[in-house]
Amino acid sequence: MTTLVERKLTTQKAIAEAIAQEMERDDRVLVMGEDIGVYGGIFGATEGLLDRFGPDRVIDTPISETGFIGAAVGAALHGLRPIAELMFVDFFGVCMDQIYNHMAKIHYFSGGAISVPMVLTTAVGGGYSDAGQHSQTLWGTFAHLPGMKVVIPSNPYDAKGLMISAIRDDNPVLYMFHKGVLGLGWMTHNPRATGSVPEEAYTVPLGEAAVAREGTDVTIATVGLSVHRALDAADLLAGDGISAEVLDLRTLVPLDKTALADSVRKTHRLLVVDEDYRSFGMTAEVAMTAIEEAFDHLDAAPARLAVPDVPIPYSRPLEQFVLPDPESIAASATSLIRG
Amino acid sequence: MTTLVERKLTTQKAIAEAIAQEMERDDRVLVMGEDIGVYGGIFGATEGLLDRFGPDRVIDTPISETGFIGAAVGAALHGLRPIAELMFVDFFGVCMDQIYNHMAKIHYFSGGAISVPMVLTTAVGGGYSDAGQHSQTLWGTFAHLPGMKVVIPSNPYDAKGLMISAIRDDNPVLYMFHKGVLGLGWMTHNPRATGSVPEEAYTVPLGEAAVAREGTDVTIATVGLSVHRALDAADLLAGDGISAEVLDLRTLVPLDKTALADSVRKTHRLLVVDEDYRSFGMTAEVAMTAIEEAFDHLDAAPARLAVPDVPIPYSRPLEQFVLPDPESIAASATSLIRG
Amino acid sequence: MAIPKEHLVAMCSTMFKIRYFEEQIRQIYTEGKSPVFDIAAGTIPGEMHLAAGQEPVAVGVMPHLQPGDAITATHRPHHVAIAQGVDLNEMTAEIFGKSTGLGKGKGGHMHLFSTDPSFGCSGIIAEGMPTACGAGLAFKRLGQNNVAISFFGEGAANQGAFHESLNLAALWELPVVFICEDNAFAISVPKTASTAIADNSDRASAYGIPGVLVTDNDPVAVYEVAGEAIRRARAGEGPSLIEVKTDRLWGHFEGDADAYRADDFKQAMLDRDPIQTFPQRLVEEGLLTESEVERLRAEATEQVDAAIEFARSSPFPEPEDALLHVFA
Amino acid sequence: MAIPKEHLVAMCSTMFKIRYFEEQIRQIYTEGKSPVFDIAAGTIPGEMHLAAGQEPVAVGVMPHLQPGDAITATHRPHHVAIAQGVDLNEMTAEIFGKSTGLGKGKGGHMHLFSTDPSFGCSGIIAEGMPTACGAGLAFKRLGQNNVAISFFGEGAANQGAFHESLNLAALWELPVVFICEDNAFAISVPKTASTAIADNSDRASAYGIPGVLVTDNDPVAVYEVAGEAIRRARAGEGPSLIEVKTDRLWGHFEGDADAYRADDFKQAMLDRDPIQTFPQRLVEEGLLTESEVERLRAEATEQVDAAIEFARSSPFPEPEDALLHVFA
Ligand SMILES: Cc1ncc(C[n+]2csc(CCOP(=O)(O)OP(=O)(O)O)c2C)c(N)n1
Ligand SMILES: Cc1ncc(C[n+]2csc(CCOP(=O)(O)OP(=O)(O)O)c2C)c(N)n1
Ligand SMILES: [Mg+2]
Ligand SMILES: [Mg+2]
Repeated sequence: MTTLVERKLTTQKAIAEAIAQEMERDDRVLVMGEDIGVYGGIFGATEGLLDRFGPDRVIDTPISETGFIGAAVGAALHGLRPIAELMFVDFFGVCMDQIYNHMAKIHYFSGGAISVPMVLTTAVGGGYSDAGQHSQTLWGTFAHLPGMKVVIPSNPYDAKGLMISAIRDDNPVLYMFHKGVLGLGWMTHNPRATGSVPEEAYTVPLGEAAVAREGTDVTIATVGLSVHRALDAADLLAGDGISAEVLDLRTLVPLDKTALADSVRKTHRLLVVDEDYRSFGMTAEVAMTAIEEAFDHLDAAPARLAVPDVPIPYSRPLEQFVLPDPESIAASATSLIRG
Repeated sequence: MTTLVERKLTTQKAIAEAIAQEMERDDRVLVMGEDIGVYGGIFGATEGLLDRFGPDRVIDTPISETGFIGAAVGAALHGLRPIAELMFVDFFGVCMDQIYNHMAKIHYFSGGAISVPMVLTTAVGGGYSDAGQHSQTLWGTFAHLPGMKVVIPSNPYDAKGLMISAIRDDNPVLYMFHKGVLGLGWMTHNPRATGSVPEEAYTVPLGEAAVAREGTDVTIATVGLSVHRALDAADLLAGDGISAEVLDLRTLVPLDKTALADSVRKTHRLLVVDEDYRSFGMTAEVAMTAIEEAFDHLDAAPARLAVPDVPIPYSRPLEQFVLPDPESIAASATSLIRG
Repeated sequence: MAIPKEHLVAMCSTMFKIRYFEEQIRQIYTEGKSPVFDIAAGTIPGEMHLAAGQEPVAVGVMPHLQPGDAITATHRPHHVAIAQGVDLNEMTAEIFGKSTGLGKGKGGHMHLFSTDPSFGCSGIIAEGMPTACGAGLAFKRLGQNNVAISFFGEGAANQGAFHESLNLAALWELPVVFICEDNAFAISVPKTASTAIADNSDRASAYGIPGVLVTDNDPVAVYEVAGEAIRRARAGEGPSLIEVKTDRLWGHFEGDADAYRADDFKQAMLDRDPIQTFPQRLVEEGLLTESEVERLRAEATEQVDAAIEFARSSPFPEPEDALLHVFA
Repeated sequence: MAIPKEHLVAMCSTMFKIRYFEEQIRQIYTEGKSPVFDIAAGTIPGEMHLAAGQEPVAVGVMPHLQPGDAITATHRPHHVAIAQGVDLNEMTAEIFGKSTGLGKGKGGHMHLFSTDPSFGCSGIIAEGMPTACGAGLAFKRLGQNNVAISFFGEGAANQGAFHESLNLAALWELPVVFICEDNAFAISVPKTASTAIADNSDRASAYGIPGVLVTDNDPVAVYEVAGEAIRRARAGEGPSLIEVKTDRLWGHFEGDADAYRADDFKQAMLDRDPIQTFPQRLVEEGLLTESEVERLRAEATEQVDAAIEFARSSPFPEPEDALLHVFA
């Protein structure tokens, strides 16, 4: 029991603080994107930065994602360490070439001679009726393509530590924050979006999963807001006598195979939960990884629960139907255990 | 034993013939893309069409993929049935928004009221030292995103029948031809790229896999040029006393789960081979599908062989190292069976 | 003013309809979102981009349209859809997420699609422009005497799709009219911070097509310029680019604190609000009486109220219907 | 002509080096590809885009460069890389896929990257332009008195990235010079079938920056125009757009039958080949003697031969090295 008064921050403020501290520490860090200046980022990831660092380092851009993300790549090649924000990941289609053919590949093309130290931040996820072009997660799409790390924080502490790691990393890092974990005042209230965050800078390593809740009967592996859903599901399951372990993968690239295998060796059962589209995405990859790493320890085939292969629909009942929720996670886990 | 002299075509000519026959049959079909007119398509998919149908229906475009693929979408919404060619799939990053947020989603957004009958053709694959921006397959990327069918022919007969099905389909269809199966005079000679093709129009349904070679000990599931590699591997394996079944999935969306399960129920072992990047792609999806559909029939965990998660390198020894080949397929199959 | 009176009346009445519609949506949007604002909650959840103030751009184009003409619009689509005559009941029901909506509740307010009239919009900036080119291509190929109109914001004019679409339309001499709604802001980013030149109409010269600037947020000014552009397009003379200086009276989306626009900027917009000035002018010029204006306003109100009632009383789709309509 | 003699000599000698390099690559490319042409076979496999005829565009820029300046080029990059002084041995070795190459054999001829001098290229049309803006941004931010030069083809000028990059550079007054190599064709598609206006330099007005057309495929003409643009950029006066009418003497890539260009078009190019006319002119103007020209040619030959020897004798990378360098 600690008597210290711990400082609580929302995930959004933790992200903004991480960026601010790194900008303070390293003059080469700058931020660019749409509405990241006066507005502070549509999701607040750059709140307060303009006032503090001025328009030379906090640069509002035209709606030219290919232009400014490519400019971030070029700036990274020439001595800066840019952070570029793609407002919603759903917009990747207008600028993917710079992301996957340039940002992610130049280091390789150069035989390791040149690095591209930059962070691409982007908001992901649905659940608030923003429809099919503003509600996707798409991390499976990025994790499939080589050369960029893929980071997905689920809570304030990790958000800060992962952001600092991302900025200090010499590789391109895609930092995907789920709108539902940010603790924004205008989104559905989420108590897990606020938590203790040390004031000083610290890092959370890229490539290490975290056990968000220990359990013995089944591993629920997931990322982002679905970590919260899984925690709620674990509560439901506990009431039903099932002890679920929740594994927050935190980064998809690198994927922490060891932590996954360790958990599965303990629980012997794996449910992979995803807010991305089901097919050709995260669920199959994580499940197959567990099979490859710990086949003999599995008592049942891994199960998966994800958005079915449909665009995210607008209307609330439709959208809620396609998203994973605590009840559907608990039901999947139960049927995985009880058949 | 047939005494008929069968007409032999290369895959490339079979594709061009399919398009020509459909253009003949249906005035609403037109083709647009870079170098698809006078040049006949860099990979010959539109050979002869300009002479036959004229520049109003065979339209060379500027290098404006967002512009002309979007125009194809708009034309499909207004009574035409366009075929647009994205010269190499590697270029998807400059136009993905039109593909995945518009072409693939408008039908859904309209609640089924509006359809987008178009075909997007594109060349995929490596093996000839065209390096990291001209050698990818990326089908996993497209199959992950809902709303478009994904077709990958491996031989001339299928190429024609699948193309005709694609053109007649009322949905957007992505038709990905591997350069190595086309039978082009300037590519490495591939005897399987030439085969019997009926002159008259016929269809091969979208969503049905084909058993390219029957076997009893292991199923090798794959697509495109890797079907040929798998057939060669099956020869090697036969010499070693292993009977491999080669399953040509032919379309990834829809995925023929029944054929996959049927094959696995027979062979009890599955190796998924892919020329796309390994992680978060086809191999895990197909393997997990088999697990979901036929877990009790599997004698071992499915295995996968794919391009490791690196950009396609230029230099021959490097590229050959990352691509699957008959030897590595045979080795994977052998170790799957013999441990 | 050589504009037929019925066009002036139609423009005025449509402006009333749009404004009242936007006001109602604005109001209804707050239902279920207090005391705590939650974007996911209420009768209308999600993002909501309203076009109050931008009516002149939409209604000035409308009288020139003919059956079969196509329109593509943006994330801020209501004014254009209403002006074109998209079914108001179905459109409203879509915004309410109901099964009777244009998209059976799947699309929502940024994804309104209609075949008759042909209307579509997109939540991705500038990405409606290429599809307008495609509509134009289809009209040309099929010998239909139709035009496609592409609406987009001044923020969209710095997106690659703008350039590709303008070039394609000019090159192929497509019957397309590009209309830039310049409300001086893309969310919080002023045009001066996004656009290297003052007027996007000047960009027409990069494509060898006419570029016209409409400096007044005035239906009549838009009517005249759009009329000529549409005439050209229909006559096979190719595309045009029009930029209209207009006003977004409210925030970018509902819930936007709009702190990035100065108070005097906002006051100036209110002072010149076309929903006041345009009917006033028609009355002053003797084209309408005060009571005729009131009747138009009442009719507009009635239609919108009926549409909202339709939407409210319509059922939600069944949850499992989410799985339908991925493929035809 | 107020051009310092050493610049003229350097331009001439670099042209020799480029042309001889491209000729040698062209020759070596056929090694192992006969009697049957197989793109995957031989000493140099894969696509090969050579720039014979386009030397003036590259060499005219070069004398104005200073240490630290950055260049981005295209799928057709050799002439530019050589003019900038990218290490010829390492560049050649990369084209041969050797472990001593710029990218240790990973990149190949469309992916040549060098830090000193700062050179990069891309196989994706127009996508080198945004990175040039980024280099300019870094120079500005870091207070370096450097410029970034972005080369691209006339075909690239219809790609969205062109528009976004020009606007960004103009808006932020970046030290970037955009140089369009107009060889009138994008593979088989003539400029008239891709571009709605005749000269891309006219598109500069869409961004409020200088646009200059160089109508002669002449190093001196390029030198003068590029000099002014680079001066402006270095002085903080912002970007410029230059279009140079140049000639691609050979096919789009090696193996291209080039049937889409008329014989007289091709003959006319050969007749005005700058590799003949430029040295001739220097001799005629008394700036160089015939024997000096020959010495330059010989030196160029020697350097290229040495680079090719270096490449030939270098080892291939180990197959497993494919797994290295995905991440730093
Ligand atoms: C490609 C893309 N980038 C960014 C956004 C986010 N976004 C939505 S509306 C908007 C501003 C658009 O400004 P403008 O085009 O002027 O239209 P207005 O909102 O003023 O009507 C932005 C940046 C988007 N939807 N699509
Ligand atoms: C985005 C994209 N689209 C298409 C291509 C295929 N492609 C390679 S070179 C080329 C023609 C380029 O023409 P231009 O820009 O004029 O350069 P040039 O080859 O004449 O030097 C095309 C279409 C590509 N590499 N990238
Ligand atoms: Mg605007
Ligand atoms: Mg060219």
